[in-house]
Amino acid sequence: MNLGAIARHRLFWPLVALVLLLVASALKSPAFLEVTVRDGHLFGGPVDILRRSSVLLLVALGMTLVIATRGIDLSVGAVMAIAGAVALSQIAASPDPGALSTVLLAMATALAVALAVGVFNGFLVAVVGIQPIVATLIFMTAGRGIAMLITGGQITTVTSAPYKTIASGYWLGLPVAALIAAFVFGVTALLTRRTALGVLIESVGINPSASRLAGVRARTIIWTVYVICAAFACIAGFIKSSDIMAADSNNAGLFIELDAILAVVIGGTSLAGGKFSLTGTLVGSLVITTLTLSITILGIPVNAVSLFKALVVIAVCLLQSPVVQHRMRSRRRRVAPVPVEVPA
Amino acid sequence: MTTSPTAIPPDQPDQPGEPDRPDARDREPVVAMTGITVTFPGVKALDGVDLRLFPGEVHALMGENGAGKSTLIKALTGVYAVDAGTIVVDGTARTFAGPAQAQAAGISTVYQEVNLCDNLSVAENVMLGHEVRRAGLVDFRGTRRAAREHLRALNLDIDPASTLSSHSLAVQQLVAICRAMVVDARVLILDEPTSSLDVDEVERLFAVVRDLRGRGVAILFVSHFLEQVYAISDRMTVLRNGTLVGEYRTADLPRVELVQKMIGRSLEVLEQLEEAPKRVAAERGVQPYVQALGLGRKGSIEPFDLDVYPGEVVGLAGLLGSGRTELARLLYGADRSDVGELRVEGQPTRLRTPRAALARRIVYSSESRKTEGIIGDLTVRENIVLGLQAERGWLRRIPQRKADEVVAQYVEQLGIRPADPDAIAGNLSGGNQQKVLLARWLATQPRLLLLDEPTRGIDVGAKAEIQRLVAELAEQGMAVVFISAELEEVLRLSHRIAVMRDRRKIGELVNGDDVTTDDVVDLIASGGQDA
Amino acid sequence: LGLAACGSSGSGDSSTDAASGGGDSGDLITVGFSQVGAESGWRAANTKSIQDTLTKDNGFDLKFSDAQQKQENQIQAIRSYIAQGVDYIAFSPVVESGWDAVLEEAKQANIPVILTDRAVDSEDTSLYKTFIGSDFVEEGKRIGEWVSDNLGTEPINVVELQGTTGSAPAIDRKQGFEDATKGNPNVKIIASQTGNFTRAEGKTVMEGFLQAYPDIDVVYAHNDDMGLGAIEAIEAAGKVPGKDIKIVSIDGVKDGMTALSEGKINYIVECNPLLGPDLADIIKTLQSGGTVEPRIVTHDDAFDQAAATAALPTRQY
Amino acid sequence: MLGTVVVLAVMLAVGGSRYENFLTGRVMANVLINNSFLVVLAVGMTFVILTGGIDLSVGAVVALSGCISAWMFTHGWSAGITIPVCVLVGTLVGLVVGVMVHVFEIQPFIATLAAMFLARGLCYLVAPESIPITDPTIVKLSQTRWGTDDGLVITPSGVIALAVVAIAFVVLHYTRFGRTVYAIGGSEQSARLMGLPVARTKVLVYVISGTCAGLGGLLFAIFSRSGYSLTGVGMELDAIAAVVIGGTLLTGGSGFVLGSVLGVAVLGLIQTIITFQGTLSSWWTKIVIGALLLVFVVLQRLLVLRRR
Ligand SMILES: Nc1ncnc2c1ncn2[C@@H]1O[C@H](COP(=O)(O)OP(=O)(O)OP(=O)(O)O)[C@@H](O)[C@H]1O
Ligand SMILES: Nc1ncnc2c1ncn2[C@@H]1O[C@H](COP(=O)(O)OP(=O)(O)OP(=O)(O)O)[C@@H](O)[C@H]1O
Ligand SMILES: [Mg+2]
Ligand SMILES: [Mg+2]
Repeated sequence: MNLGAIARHRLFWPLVALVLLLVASALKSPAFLEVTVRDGHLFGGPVDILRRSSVLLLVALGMTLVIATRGIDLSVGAVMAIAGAVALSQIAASPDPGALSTVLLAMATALAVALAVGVFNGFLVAVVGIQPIVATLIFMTAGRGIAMLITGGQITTVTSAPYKTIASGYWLGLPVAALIAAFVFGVTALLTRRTALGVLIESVGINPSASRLAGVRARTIIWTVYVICAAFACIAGFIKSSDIMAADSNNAGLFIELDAILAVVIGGTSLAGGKFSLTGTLVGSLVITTLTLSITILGIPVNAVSLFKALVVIAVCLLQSPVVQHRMRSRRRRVAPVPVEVPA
Repeated sequence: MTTSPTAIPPDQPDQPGEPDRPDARDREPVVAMTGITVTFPGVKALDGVDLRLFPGEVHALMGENGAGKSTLIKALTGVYAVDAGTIVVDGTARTFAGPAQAQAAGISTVYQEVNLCDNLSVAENVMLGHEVRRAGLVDFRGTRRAAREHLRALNLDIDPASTLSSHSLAVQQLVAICRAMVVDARVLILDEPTSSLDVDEVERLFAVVRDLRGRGVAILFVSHFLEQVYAISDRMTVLRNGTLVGEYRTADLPRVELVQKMIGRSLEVLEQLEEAPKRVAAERGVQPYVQALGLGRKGSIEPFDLDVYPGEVVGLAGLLGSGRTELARLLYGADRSDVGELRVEGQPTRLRTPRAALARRIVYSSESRKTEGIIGDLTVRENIVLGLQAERGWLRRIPQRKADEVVAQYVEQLGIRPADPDAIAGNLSGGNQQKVLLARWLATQPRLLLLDEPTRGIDVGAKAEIQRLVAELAEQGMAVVFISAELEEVLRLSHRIAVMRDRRKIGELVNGDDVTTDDVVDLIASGGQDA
Repeated sequence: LGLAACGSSGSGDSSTDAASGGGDSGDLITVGFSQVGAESGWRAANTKSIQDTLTKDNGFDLKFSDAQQKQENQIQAIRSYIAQGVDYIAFSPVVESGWDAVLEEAKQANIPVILTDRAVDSEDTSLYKTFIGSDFVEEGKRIGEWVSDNLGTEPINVVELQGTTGSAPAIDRKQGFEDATKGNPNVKIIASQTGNFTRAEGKTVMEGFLQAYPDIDVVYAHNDDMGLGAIEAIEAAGKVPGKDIKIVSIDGVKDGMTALSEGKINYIVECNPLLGPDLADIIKTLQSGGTVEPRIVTHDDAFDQAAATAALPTRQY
Repeated sequence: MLGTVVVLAVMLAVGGSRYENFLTGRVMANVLINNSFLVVLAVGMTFVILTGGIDLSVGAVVALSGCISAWMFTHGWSAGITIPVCVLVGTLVGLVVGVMVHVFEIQPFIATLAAMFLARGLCYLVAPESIPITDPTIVKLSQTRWGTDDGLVITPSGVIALAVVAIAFVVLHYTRFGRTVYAIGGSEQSARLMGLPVARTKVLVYVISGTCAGLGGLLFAIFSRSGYSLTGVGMELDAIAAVVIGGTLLTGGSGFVLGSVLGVAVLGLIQTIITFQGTLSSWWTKIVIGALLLVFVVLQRLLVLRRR
């Protein structure tokens, strides 16, 4: 592959941004890129990024599928809060918070609740026919209320070794959180690319009415992606609450939906639905996580954090845009963009 | 006459100096495109093509599906940028940045796929950008009045205030044509305007076109109906595979030669086309595959009875908006019936979704391939196996090998071009998209095939191919419902013809050698009293 | 509108009367309270204290609303209280400025206003009766002084976990700390980043600090939650919070106090959320025609590890 | 939009029967007064959503415009200069977004999200702390009340908001530009092939939304007499919700600006009901907002289906 072709790849600029952020961080703090072995675990900046990006990646994976069907799910943050609240309040109330069985039971309950939220969202979108952004806005607001209801508005703190493992543990020298995310990523990739689910999701996203006429169960598929999205958000909620060993209903996953959508789009999936790229989402998640981390490492002044974030995002988006991509090709040509049809 | 299938015959384009119409010689072409080349990633859609349009002339642009006709039009109107070549309008070289600029230069275009906004009213679609205004503000009453007049010119008596989406595709096509006439254009481009119109509408359109020609407008006309081309055009340019074959005066080019130039093959295909596909009499007495008993849907179609037997082709005849599409959609479960009963192989069945119909081996190929057929961003392969896949469910993916086999078979059989399973379906030419859609349904090996305008926008060769295919499938025992605006085609293929009018089935004819289009037209006109 | 209710209500120490009087709402003092939100455990405790004190049994009819951290909601709520004709309005402003207009409306309607927890910057102090709450600058100062006196005996590197950017507590606590440590050349703030007052972000930012600065001695967290997040980060990096890296913070919520008594935090300045009783007292005083100080600073303790262990069993929040 | 009206009426009836002083002129007037900035935002948002786009930057632009005006006032600029500037700040952000969306073909969601970060970032630079506004013009504007003694009043902000609605209505329905907005929402490709000025319209739509956000920022500054960098967090969602509740389709091409005004009224009423209830804890507040929203959109949806 020649250099030009690489530069034209959809993920080229996000990857460049990723590398630049890493290099800048490493220049500021030379130890940053070192990976060392300590107590049999890997330590260091890159490992840290992997561990930290797990939450965003999980949420963004679900979001990718939802977006591929032309939807959007604003309730992911609330689902994370609910997951943490249900799991931790159950663990806190149990006589033996440290027992594996307690933790598993609590997680199962939380997952059930999260799935119920997903079913609810999917029902509103696929059956009642409410526009996704509003349908999920309902749970974005109410869900956090429910989470706070469960914890009584307090931050529920627990001490439970098995639960702590989720975010802080290591297995085979790698962070458990990253392994969970990698596992879910793998499962999603298998599910969408080894079965026909992926192509059916895309077809529903590109042209819902044609898909229906082609015999695709559009409604079921749309419903399913919201459930999957809620399930992934729930797992992300476990990691987030395990990270601080507390259920912070008000703040867990606050505004993560925006980061997730950003990750999905930087990864090359269009918000208009259709073709999606899980690898792209992975790269997008890494970019955003690294961006957040580098803010601290580079010592960006507090008042300029938002500006810094905006400039990086704008730079990546501009460079990635079809127009700039065209400009950079040696052979320039103007083709009217093929707009995605939106039936009214 | 023998020419190799690949090489372009060295025809001499006629000399522009030669007088064809009395006053053409002293006129400069209003549009002259020379050496136009347009490439898409991986495809050279046009390669050094010339086109000249003269005022007061109808110029036909001919070629097979995918020959590059639409691309040439889009290159002219600035939708696509050209890689090479020049466009001269009124003696000055121009490059349009988009349709808006082309329009400003007096070039008005009706593109192949209906490109209107179906959320707006008919009046607005006709008048957008040219609304009647008073004190800077849009005067809706005046706009509607103006729109109604333009619609009348095409004999289209619809309420200008109704939303566009409430009308059938054919009406939408007429509205699109209307829109192109609103501007006082000096060049009018019509890319397959007649593909879903019936005889009357076409006549009406031609009357308008002749009138415009008389007023000195240059008209570019694309159609796969040879009769129409011969009826209206003065001159034609033939394209093949993105290259120019030549420019001819219509009068000088017999049909046989034209087809030969278009497809670069001998006369075989044309002969096939002329020859009626064999209709094998249905084995009556067998149970009908599908039986509709008083099936209907309020506001869309009155209750009707219809039997379709295996091995039988049932044609649906009727004028625009007579409810043929609605009937087919009820049989497919695309719309839910609210009265009556549907029996599949004698079993009362309720089809709530297309998927349920699919499970009973009933399939429907929609007339509007753009909104209800092709999944634009998916590949040809994915589009073709979509029906099969939907039937199998999401879990059991069709193995790559099987998919490739199926796709290869139909790409070959239907002559889908480019023959690349990984091409994005939305980028195919209109006719080829139609073939892909057909392939999708044939691949599911249905028992009942509902075809709504399957030959819309398909070139002569492919059309013959499809007709033969339908006859063949029926012979093998498939039940087919065939809808087409082209009455001859319906007559040629069907064993039985159900006649529709005003959303009602008014009668049925058993087809035979003695049945002619006039019989059908009479039946429609009489409203079924004598049926 | 509000006058009639004022005139008719009972005098002085009416709490016992009201309790026995039961449901007669004429005797109850209607108080509209607009809370900022429920953004932290501290805030939840604050809300609970107010809801538990201004009860019917104590002679109050509390109208509570949560502004979800939006000033527009709060202004809307106050306008609504005026329309409803409550006797008193109390609120914790989301932000310092921008209250003059609505407070003037309250003043015109003769409804006395009491500010809790956070101040407003109106020049016209007649717009509200009193402001009761902690002094954020003072809190920062007390932390700064403790750090300067106890840890600043040798050169130390301090990292600061700031509250939500632009919020008054974040600005004041930063200010107070800087003022107090200015004179001590040993105390050096090497980095400062916002952790949005949350545990999760506190941890995230602290992880970044630990990557970027190998030689951190002290963490100054603007609230306990961020301090608790920092503890997690420090432990994950294999260091001992409270020893290898000292932690000081503000608030004194239960989790914070527990961590303090366990030695993971070194010093906490309390920011007392239990404003309910004080608020009730002020209203009773005003109701009986008395006057109150325009600024009432709540009593805030400060705890080191020993004091925390002693205080923990009796902590209410 | 009929659905919106019906549900709104139901809400008023229920509120009136449950709470004393609910159905008073003062309360109803407050719904407009307290939400005038949201009305203006929703109007701008309606333009964008009608073309099938979305604008997430408006909340942050409100903050930016407020911060800049507060900053300018404290630095001695006069109202005559400050007021236009803070509206034009919105216009500028809208222009940047429009160019990103149209010229660079960045998806509106992302372009406006970036603009949101950018505007918010600029806020922190301009006004790290909240700045009170004491300018006499602004004070005057915020204090003026026209109307009856029983509270049925209107403020200059309310008048501005209503004027914006009226202008938007005329522009959307009676100008070529407005009709092009609808056409683009129906099908952008068709609109382009029909020779409509798609480019100009798309950019202009974001400019309008930005300008409305700038104006909204001014109204918010009048409303709160301060500039604060954290103002309007999540306000874009309120505006979007109002537009959608008002019956506009997010896919574009269908909707009315008056519907959006009703949408704002619904959100305002939900908030009013909650304060009148007065017993909801913080979490129940969130749950009730969600539940009311749910009831509302489902009812509305059912009404639409019934009419089919
Ligand atoms: N946007 C595009 N991207 C890639 N290929 C394209 C695009 N548009 C057209 N093509 C290709 O260019 C060729 C010419 O297509 P065009 O639509 O001009 O054919 P046509 O002569 O109009 O055929 P039809 O009669 O079927 O309408 C086809 O092979 C088509 O696949
Ligand atoms: N010439 C016309 N004047 C008024 N309305 C029309 C006309 N043609 C079609 N319509 C409307 O279009 C709608 C769709 O009809 P339908 O799709 O069933 O037609 P069809 O028989 O399939 O014909 P075709 O597919 O050729 O348009 C009908 O509701 C009808 O009212
Ligand atoms: Mg074509
Ligand atoms: Mg039809």
